[in-house]
Amino acid sequence: MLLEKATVLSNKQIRPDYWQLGLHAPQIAAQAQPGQFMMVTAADSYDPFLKRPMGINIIDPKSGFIRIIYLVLGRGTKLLTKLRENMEIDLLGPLGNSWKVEESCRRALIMGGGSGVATLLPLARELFYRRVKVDVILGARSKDYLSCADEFADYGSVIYATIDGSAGYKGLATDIYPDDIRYDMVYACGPMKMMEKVVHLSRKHQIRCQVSLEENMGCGYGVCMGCICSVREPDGHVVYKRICKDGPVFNGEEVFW
Amino acid sequence: MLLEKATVLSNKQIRPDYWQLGLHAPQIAAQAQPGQFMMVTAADSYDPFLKRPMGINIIDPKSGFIRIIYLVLGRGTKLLTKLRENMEIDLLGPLGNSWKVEESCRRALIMGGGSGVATLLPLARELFYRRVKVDVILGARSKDYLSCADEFADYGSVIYATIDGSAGYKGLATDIYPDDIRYDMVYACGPMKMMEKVVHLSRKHQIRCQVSLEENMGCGYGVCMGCICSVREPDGHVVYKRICKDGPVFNGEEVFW
Amino acid sequence: MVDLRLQFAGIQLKNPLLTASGTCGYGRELAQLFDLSILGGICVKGTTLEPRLGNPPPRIMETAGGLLNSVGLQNPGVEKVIEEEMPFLRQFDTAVVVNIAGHQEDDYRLLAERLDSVPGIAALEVNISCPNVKNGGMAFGTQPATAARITTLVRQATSLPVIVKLSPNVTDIGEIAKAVEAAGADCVSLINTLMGMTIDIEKRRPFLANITGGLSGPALKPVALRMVWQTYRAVSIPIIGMGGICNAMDAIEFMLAGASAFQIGAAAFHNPLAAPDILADLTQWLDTHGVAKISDIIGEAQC
Amino acid sequence: MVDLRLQFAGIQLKNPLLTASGTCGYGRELAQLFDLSILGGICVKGTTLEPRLGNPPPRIMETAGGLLNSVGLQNPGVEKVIEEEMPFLRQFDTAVVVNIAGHQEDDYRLLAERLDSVPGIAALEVNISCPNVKNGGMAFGTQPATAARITTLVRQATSLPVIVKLSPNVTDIGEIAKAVEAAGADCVSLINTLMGMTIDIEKRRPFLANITGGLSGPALKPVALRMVWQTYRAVSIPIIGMGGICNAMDAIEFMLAGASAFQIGAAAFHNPLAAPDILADLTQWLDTHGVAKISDIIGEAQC
Ligand SMILES: Cc1cc2nc3c(=O)[nH]c(=O)nc-3n(C[C@H](O)[C@H](O)[C@H](O)COP(=O)(O)OP(=O)(O)OC[C@H]3O[C@@H](n4cnc5c(N)ncnc54)[C@H](O)[C@@H]3O)c2cc1C
Ligand SMILES: Cc1cc2nc3c(=O)[nH]c(=O)nc-3n(C[C@H](O)[C@H](O)[C@H](O)COP(=O)(O)OP(=O)(O)OC[C@H]3O[C@@H](n4cnc5c(N)ncnc54)[C@H](O)[C@@H]3O)c2cc1C
Ligand SMILES: Cc1cc2nc3c(=O)[nH]c(=O)nc-3n(C[C@H](O)[C@H](O)[C@H](O)COP(=O)(O)O)c2cc1C
Ligand SMILES: Cc1cc2nc3c(=O)[nH]c(=O)nc-3n(C[C@H](O)[C@H](O)[C@H](O)COP(=O)(O)O)c2cc1C
Ligand code: FES
Ligand code: FES
Repeated sequence: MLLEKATVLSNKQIRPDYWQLGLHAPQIAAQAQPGQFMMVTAADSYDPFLKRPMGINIIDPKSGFIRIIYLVLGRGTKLLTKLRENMEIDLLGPLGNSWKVEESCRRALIMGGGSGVATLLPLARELFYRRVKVDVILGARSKDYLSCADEFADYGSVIYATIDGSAGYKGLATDIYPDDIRYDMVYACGPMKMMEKVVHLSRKHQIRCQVSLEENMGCGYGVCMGCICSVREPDGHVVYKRICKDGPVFNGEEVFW
Repeated sequence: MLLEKATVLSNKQIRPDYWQLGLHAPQIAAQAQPGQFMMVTAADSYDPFLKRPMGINIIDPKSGFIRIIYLVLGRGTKLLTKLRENMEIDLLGPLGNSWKVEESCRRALIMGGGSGVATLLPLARELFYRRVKVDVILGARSKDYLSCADEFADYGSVIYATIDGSAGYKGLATDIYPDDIRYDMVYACGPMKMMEKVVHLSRKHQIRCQVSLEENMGCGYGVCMGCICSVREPDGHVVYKRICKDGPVFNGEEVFW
Repeated sequence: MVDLRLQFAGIQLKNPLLTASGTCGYGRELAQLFDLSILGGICVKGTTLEPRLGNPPPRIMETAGGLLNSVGLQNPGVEKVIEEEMPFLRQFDTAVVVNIAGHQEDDYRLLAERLDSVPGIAALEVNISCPNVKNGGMAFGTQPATAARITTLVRQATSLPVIVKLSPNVTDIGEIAKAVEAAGADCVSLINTLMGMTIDIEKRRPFLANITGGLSGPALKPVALRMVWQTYRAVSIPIIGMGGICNAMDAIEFMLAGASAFQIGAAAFHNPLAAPDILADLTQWLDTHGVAKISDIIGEAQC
Repeated sequence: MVDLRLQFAGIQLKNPLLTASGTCGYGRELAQLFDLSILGGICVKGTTLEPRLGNPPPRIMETAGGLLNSVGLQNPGVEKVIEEEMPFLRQFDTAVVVNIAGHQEDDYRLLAERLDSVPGIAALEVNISCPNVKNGGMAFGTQPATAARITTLVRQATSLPVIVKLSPNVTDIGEIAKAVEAAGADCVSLINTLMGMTIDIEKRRPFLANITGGLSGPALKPVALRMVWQTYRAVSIPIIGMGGICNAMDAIEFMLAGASAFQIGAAAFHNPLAAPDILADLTQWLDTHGVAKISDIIGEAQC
């Protein structure tokens, strides 16, 4: 974890509401692991006051390149769209734990929805390089909202689910969860409802799964106890864990929905 | 008074700490009179919360061009420096009264100091077009801080006073107030101390004078009663007047220092 | 299209937006920017029996997300307001609320009596919460007993609806609200400004000549909203909410928390067109969300 | 170069900057960003007798110029703090202040007794002002009598310096400060958070699961500074000031208003390096202004 002044290489709209921010941040790029995130602000002011958590979508330690894909939602992300080439931005990162990839893993399923897709791309790449066979299911509102689909295709087979049916299956990503394949691991990031469903389906098929959670954050680095989720300990006790420090990736089974 | 979305034509540093902002604001340019000001913000946020009062340095009703010269001081003006060509900015203006130029005026003295110089330039121009002979005394910390000097020279004779002696007279602008000339009017804008001195000197020489005052403003258009100064009424009573609405220009004699 | 009309505490409003006292003068300047008749109402500057100069400058200092003011009730006095400002305000189809303030308790009675028969006044707003005057002001509004006493005085002196404006500088706003309700207030409005200060570190003295000032603006919105929520649970008279409202979403929060109407104050410094902008966005939001009558959302936030 | 050392209320500090309780955990995470030994002190997360889960999520919401939190004293309990966190903190050359909080009055006595002999504690900070717990917390800090009673309990149970942390959610903070001074407090720290709330207008319910939360950050700085100013005039024990301090200038304002030292809280969310940055800028400002000893500026603002 460190605070780095990154230089903006590019910042452009790629989908309705989705933007892509390319940064030169060599120190963070050197350390970041798939699934980790950063705290980001574009404001030189006390409003917005808090930094925004953003997953890392591309990590290139060699060139120091880092990419974020962000959904424009409220004030903080709106300000991000004002960044132009060569401007500077403070990043705190890399933060949190990362997707766990086990040596024994041969085949994995990645399920992404909404802005959660972004943090799964470096995982797909990692799995690919580790010779894990990867299936990817991406869910979105419509074709226009599918992001990174082409890039995922470099690392595995990709299928889509869109609510309006404009691309792939018409419906939810979880509707096309492959019942017949014995994955070694399922990785999911997306809306809470989707992840809960994925955990449920995986449990049914006795496949382990990992999910990346979101919660409003004060600090992003573990000091404020703001970003907790309920986790069931092996002894059955439910405890609160910090998403920013103990997560954002949790074993699906331990999350108490 | 109206709220206009102006387009930034240029924004550049012209002196240490001084910037010049060129705007396309046809509606305000069509109405503004020398001495009037605008309320300006560069922030798309609640911090800074208030707009900043800024005098108008060039008014060109034909082309819709307006220019501001601003001293970078605190958070608001620092944000102004981030404006780039083609960006938009909200202006509220034109605000306040204006310099009064009497028909009978034949010869006038303009005394400007610091950031107060900016609002005197359109006055000099107006006087020039009305065939008033204009003498201008500009005071600054040093040569580097003298702004608009060349432009004033188009409208009258200009002399300088700098504290470090790097241009013109070494000392204060008020030190070289011409004792021997019977001006019809003295116009002053600059630090409070300077304007007080000008009023004092003018009274001594029985010359009328006008000063443009500054005070922290809440609204800038007369609703909050935040920006008052003490004015002595003809009957001797001291009342509070709003600088933003009843001013910023006051007769030097009526201001109660 | 949503029906924005409201009727409560004997006050009729064409919509829930009023401009807050001290932030809209007597309407003359705003009238240059938009038609005042679009407003639900306008609460004029705090009016006293005699003309008041108010506090010396500086009176305004910006803070993070807001500002401090120490104007201290500068106003021309009730007679001039009746003679010069009321005729102007009567031109508009909007509810005129006169905000009254006193140095001593009896001032409130005298003001209420004097204004009772003046045409064109929709209600009196009793300011017992101004943090910027030495005598009276906030001191009246932080003790339930005094707050109640002044409410009774005004209630007995006028047949106009009486809105009591509460101070946030208290331990328990519900307690004060209950006291003024029991004393006959038709409505409470809250919050006035929170007392704050700022220091000029170069000069080593408080920046405002009055030392302290009142904080307003979005910075204090969470505190104001909490107080509206608490007051809604403490009393059954209607509430006019305010404190940092700068956009339609803010306004909806206040109404969901229990406000029957809302005022906007400092917002008009940030954006002089805040009132028309908020009205437009509010209407659109309510329409999009299928709200038929604005009154349907009052106090509708559940927990 | 300015001498930043301070000594007051039996506490020795290498400089006036402490990190505020609940915003720096137990130091482990900040230690990854800078050497904790640069700090004047560190106030650990509010510690209770038994482990506490705190409130359900969501616990954090941003507001203009600040944030609301409703963490509700999540902590592992005093025994774990002594066993697991104190050894870590003792490695650093900085004053460790343990912030204690109870459900009932006697909890404070038990906590103070338990911590009395634990090595490496510079002082206890008695939190009678947490707005986010149902029993105890702020309820203790808004009544002079209860505040005084808890102060006495702690004072009698420990030989450590006792700092009482005051709530801003009161009508008269000077009154509470006087009560705890009379009850034996060595020092007061203020302010804790202001109670606020925010509503999710789409879901029509309070955004925070706990309904209300505590406001911190620059938004409330003017209120905090005013309270420090008032408290400085009310008591003669030293004051540790806090509330929205985000830069060296803010910190100087608090010291000029009467604070002997200051804490930074939410600033560390906006800028994780706030502590080292403020210390560097503070030193530079004091040097440029020819201040020989930091203690020379305490309470120096005149009006
Ligand atoms: C670990 C993590 C990784 C994330 N990665 C990405 C990503 O790669 N791309 C992407 O588009 N989004 C991502 N998000 C969500 C993103 O942080 C929010 O969309 C963003 O903070 C919204 O800010 P805003 O200013 O637009 O919204 P506002 O509504 O103005 O935000 C107000 C406050 O709520 C918080 N907030 C609002 N929505 C969320 C949310 N979903 N999660 C956490 N905090 C929220 C904001 O951070 C801020 O503090 C991630 C969230 C987490 C926790
Ligand atoms: C009628 C009028 C015309 C002006 N014209 C010019 C001009 O043409 N060029 C120029 O450089 N400056 C001008 N000023 C001064 C300018 O408004 C301030 O320098 C500016 O507001 C400082 O803002 P900031 O954010 O940099 O400082 P900050 O210190 O961050 O400002 C904090 C608050 O104090 C107010 N403030 C600080 N200094 C002044 C001041 N001198 N006058 C009024 N408010 C102040 C700010 O507006 C803001 O509300 C004028 C002021 C007035 C009243
Ligand atoms: C400059 C200024 C002057 C004010 N004057 C008065 C007043 O005369 N009477 C009054 O009751 N409230 C007065 N107020 C308080 C406002 O009416 C309102 O209660 C407060 O500002 C909170 O709302 P806001 O955050 O929307 O501004 C004043 C506020 C400001 C900013
Ligand atoms: C997330 C969070 C948790 C907090 N937890 C505690 C706590 O456990 N004990 C306590 O006394 N104060 C707690 N506080 C209050 C701070 O210590 C401080 O008093 C307050 O935030 C004001 O300072 P600031 O504006 O600099 O943050 C907490 C504040 C925040 C933001
Ligand atoms: S956001 Fe502060 S602990 Fe996670
Ligand atoms: S700034 Fe509001 S009246 Fe002048």
